[in-house]
Amino acid sequence: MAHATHSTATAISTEDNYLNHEKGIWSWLTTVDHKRIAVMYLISILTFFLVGGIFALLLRGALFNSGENKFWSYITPDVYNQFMSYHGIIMVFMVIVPGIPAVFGNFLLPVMLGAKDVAFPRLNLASYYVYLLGAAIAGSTLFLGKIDTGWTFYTPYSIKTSTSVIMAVLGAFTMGMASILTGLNFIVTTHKLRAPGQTMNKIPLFVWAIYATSIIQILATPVLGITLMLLGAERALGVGIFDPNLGGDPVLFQHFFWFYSHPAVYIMVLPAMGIVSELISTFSRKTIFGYTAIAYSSLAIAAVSFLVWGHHMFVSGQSEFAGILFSVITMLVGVPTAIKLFNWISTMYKGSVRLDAPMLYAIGFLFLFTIGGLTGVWLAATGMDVHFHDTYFVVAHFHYVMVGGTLMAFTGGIFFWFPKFFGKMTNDTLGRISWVFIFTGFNVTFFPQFILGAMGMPRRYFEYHPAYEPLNQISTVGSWLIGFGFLVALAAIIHGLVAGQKAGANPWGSKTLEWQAPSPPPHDNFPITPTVTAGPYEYR
Amino acid sequence: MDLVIQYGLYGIACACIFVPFFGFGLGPPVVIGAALGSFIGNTYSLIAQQGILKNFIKDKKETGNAGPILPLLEGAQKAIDGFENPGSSMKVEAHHEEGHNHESGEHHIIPIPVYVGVLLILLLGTVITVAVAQVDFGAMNTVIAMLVATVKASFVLAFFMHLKYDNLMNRVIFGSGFFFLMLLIAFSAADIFTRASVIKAF
Amino acid sequence: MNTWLSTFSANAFMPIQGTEIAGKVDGFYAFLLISSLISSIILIGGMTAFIIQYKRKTATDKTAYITHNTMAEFTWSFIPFVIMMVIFYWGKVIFNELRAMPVAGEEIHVVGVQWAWNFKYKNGIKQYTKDGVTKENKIGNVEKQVMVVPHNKPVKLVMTSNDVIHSFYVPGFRNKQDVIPGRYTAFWFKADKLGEFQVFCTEYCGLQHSQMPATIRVVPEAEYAAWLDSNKPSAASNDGGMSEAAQKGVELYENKCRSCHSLDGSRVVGPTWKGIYGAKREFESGASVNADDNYLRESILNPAAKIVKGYPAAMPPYAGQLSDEEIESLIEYMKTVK
Amino acid sequence: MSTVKTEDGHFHHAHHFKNLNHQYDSAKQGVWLFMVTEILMFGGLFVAYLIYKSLYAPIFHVGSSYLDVKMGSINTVVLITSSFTMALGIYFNQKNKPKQAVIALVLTILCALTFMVIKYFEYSHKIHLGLVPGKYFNNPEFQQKVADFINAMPIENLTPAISDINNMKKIAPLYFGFYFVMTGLHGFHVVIGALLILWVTIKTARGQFGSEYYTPVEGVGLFWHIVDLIWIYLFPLLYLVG
Repeated sequence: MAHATHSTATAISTEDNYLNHEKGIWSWLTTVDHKRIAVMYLISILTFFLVGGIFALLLRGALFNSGENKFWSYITPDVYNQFMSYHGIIMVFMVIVPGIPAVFGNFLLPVMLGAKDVAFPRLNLASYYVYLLGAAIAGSTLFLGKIDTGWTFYTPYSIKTSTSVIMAVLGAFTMGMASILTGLNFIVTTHKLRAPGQTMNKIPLFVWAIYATSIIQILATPVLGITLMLLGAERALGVGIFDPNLGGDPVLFQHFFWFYSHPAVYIMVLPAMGIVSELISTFSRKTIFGYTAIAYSSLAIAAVSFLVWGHHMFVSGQSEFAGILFSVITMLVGVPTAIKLFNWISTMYKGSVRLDAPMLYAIGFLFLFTIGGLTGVWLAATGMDVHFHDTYFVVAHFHYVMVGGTLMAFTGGIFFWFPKFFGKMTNDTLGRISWVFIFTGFNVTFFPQFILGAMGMPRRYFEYHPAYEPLNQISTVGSWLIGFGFLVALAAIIHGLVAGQKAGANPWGSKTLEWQAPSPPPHDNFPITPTVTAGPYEYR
Repeated sequence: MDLVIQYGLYGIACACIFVPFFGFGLGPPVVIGAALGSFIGNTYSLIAQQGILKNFIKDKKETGNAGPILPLLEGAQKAIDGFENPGSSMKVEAHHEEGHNHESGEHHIIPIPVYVGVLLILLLGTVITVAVAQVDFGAMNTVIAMLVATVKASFVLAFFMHLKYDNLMNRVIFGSGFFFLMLLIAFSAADIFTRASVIKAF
Repeated sequence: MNTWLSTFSANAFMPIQGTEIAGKVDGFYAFLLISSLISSIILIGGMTAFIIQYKRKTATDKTAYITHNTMAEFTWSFIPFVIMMVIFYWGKVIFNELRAMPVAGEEIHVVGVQWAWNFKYKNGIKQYTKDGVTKENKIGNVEKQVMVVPHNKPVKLVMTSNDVIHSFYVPGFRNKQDVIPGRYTAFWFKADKLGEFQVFCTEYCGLQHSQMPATIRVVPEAEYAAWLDSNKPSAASNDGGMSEAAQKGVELYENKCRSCHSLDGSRVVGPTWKGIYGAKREFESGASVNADDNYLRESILNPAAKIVKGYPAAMPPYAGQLSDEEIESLIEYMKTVK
Repeated sequence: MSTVKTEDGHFHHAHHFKNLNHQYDSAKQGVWLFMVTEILMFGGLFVAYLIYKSLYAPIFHVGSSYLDVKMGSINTVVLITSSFTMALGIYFNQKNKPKQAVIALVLTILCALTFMVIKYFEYSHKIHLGLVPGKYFNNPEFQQKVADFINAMPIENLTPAISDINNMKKIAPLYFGFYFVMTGLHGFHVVIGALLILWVTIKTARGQFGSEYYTPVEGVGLFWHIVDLIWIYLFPLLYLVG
């Protein structure tokens, strides 16, 4: 037992836990307990995910055929453009960016560090409400004026369109604020609140991933803030910084935007990598291979991610020199990513692998992320990207990384930590069924899109050339499979909540600190502050 | 190692402030220059503050293996000592060792006269800025104005914001802000000022 | 149906190669495809093998305690690094070729508007879309805007946009370049296959982004010269007794208005201009007015003030974008559209 | 920061910290992290400003001559003084002298108000002249001055971007776009800062701080100095460098 000093924790009765520590809805809404805030985030994010997912299904439905007779006649070009924008905005700003840090980071970071709470508990609650406020402001455009710019808000279209861009960017700005506050909180928590004996090279890899993510959130999000603020000012006053009519440069907007939004890609995927590190080690019951390499590659990815944003702009009218510069630096990101992949796979070597539902999701992550990552290298090569840029190839690539990466890990994380969250087990069979549908459906949906992209089908198209029709139909059918898969996953969660078996403190036999606390943890996480004497993955 | 980070950050912050004003055409050489400068600064700091040179000389003397360059090295060490020791008020960097003691100790309280002195320097800086702006130095106007502003800013940071007496982490955090700002400006400029001009034939 | 989509070249799923560079891109594509296949076989295959071989057998399986292996880690970071540098360099070489503008050759000007491509030749030929893109008039059966270019001769396009960012994409040439308002960007190709090549807009530009049809028709050089000659606009052709102001209005209409307002009475996005001047306008609010100078001016500057019944409030306000003189000339032109 | 003063005059730290010092260090690190985001947010504006200034120098040259250096200088002095009094506010809290601390903090707020009043006069003057961002800009004289300035430039100094005089006249309002956005965002921070100082002043007056615990004063102080720091750069960039 690595953490012998606090094995007493499990012996203590689990009667008093964070769920029943205080009663009533008001005690939830005003709680400063990081675990309750995490649960509130979980509920909000799953709700937004459902909404964003419905938009996705409608989009795929509309793309079922290319002719006049749309699958669903309600969707006209303007409605399609709005749905496309909402799908992007909801999924990016409301689901994937906050997703893993706000839910699992909030719940697990202090527990993994042996702390009683995050460094600034009230700020934590405030950031939740700021996030909800931002979501409400952005969501209000659904009823007032709509939005049809896509999630990228490219000028000058976003200056000219008659939809309510100001409200949408205000919402995104506010959610960015919440993201900054969360990141700030996590950095200070990691620096200052580690348990005695827990040095930086004894923290779990999930904490490393969240830490790297938080650094990106702090450094990148303010630039998004000023960019969106300037866009709002542009529409309200015509300041002219991004408006070519008034002397501005729309390509500068793209620079500013991607200075945030490229690192944001790593805000989305780094925490997922953290989850996968935990899952693979636990379910192979083996020490993680290359702890230091994985930890530092997270930091390396975070640092390099700030230098590569121009690869979104190879054909945007930026100079040839800048394009080549960004291309070569982008290649460097591939190295730490490759290190991580190889290390995870080596962790399974001579292990004892068990394919429970969470592990299946981790395997799914590895499979899909490998494809997503490799096609990323294609897109980073300038000569190839000129052909693929803004085609369905790009759509397929980032869905492989975002959905196949982040959402796979997110769902796997839910199944993995569900016993810790709620003290009950989910039904493993339901979990595996959901994985089969999500994994198969995902490949059926997005693999054809690689081919569509190679054939030259541009993205954000409402109507397309009839030659693209067969593959689009396969893709749409796949989206139904994914939708069904997520419904099954939801059923598994609800079933677990209502009728799940009671879980012990450590049902998976994992070694990290959070499993030494009772399930669900009491209000203060640990009855006695633990002292850490060994690394987080000591499977001997 | 702390020193390296420390001086590196200072070098980077300087580069970030100066690059735009020396003109973007000069950008790459200035960036390289700043990198070199900070490298030299690092090396110097290592030699000066960790006594590498001192130890080296001592070592050589002890083994009696003194080559012909020894007097030269000793001269250099003397020069360094001479530069390091006088209590120059500008040497914000020289005090970082103190920062570590603060994690658990008492908070440093800066006496009022220091604050008054800083206030006077800042006011003087403002007068200089305005006065200099009345004279036309051409392109140097911007450089001078930013130089003065940077000096003023570092006084605010060092004394009003207590960064001089703060721990290393907070300094790294603040420096990283400037560093990433420099990345934004450098790479945006790398695009905007290298674009090929498209000329219409008719 | 064009041949460019239905025939696939040797490389899986890439459109037919219309230029020499397209062949090079496809060679690069093949390399990427094969190297990625090998990488995924190593990664995914290794993973699958480990899952099967090291399946958990008992609840108390002992596992090996391996923390790291510096040599292995160096290997799998250095080899990918080398491969990626090769990929970078190969991509850079092709990119430089795609962007190296020819010195001699034809020059054609391209103007992107919402939602059409306009082409202009040196001798004055203007290839503007005949009608706005209507619902019946879409990709597949539309009479597309055609850019006629010579075979085996470099063609340079100087491109700009009148409103928002568009992107000029020719899959057959494997080339793409954004078209930016207030700035010129360039694009070049040397078509070595005769036939028609599809042009797409790939930068999201609003309502009818997917319906900016255009075709590049590659013809033998002699035929091209003949085409240039026969289509050369005569000096008197666009004059038709119009006042100077109205002629200016034509130019503005072509660039700013045509995509939404037809001249022949057909419905596009906004109301037609046929016989608009003096006609009775009915509004969503129930009011109505005869279209006079003041009404037309207001509708250009602030379209949301009065929305014609049955039409969407889709027009952007042009206040601050058109000078008084330009508005005058547009109204002058409207008077002539009968 | 859920620190409370108990009846015996001592402060209790929040339950998840080891001691007050631990809490102080953590809080301060949090504030510094937030300062980084402030720097980067304003930094975005500075980057845009510098890029356009180097592209369209004449507009910025003529534009800065329209600003009142006297008012700008007074505002600089006012802000620097306020930074000084803010530092004193922290000092007196460290020394357990709440009365003097309150005086210093109130002086800081007064400086902030003075700053905003002067800003108000500057703004109303500009708005009166029609020197406002693009959409509402209405001052042909300014545009003409830009054109005259370019005409007077030696030919070898002209770049393609600025030699198109009509275009330069059209985009001349850009300067005032920058002026209003940069000073507006800064002014917004001054207002927020003043409110925060008011908050710590009230807490100081109620005796809730002392040498053991004054973290909020320190944090607000850091914020206020950042506001000052940004103005130290804004002032020469907008008013003096043309």
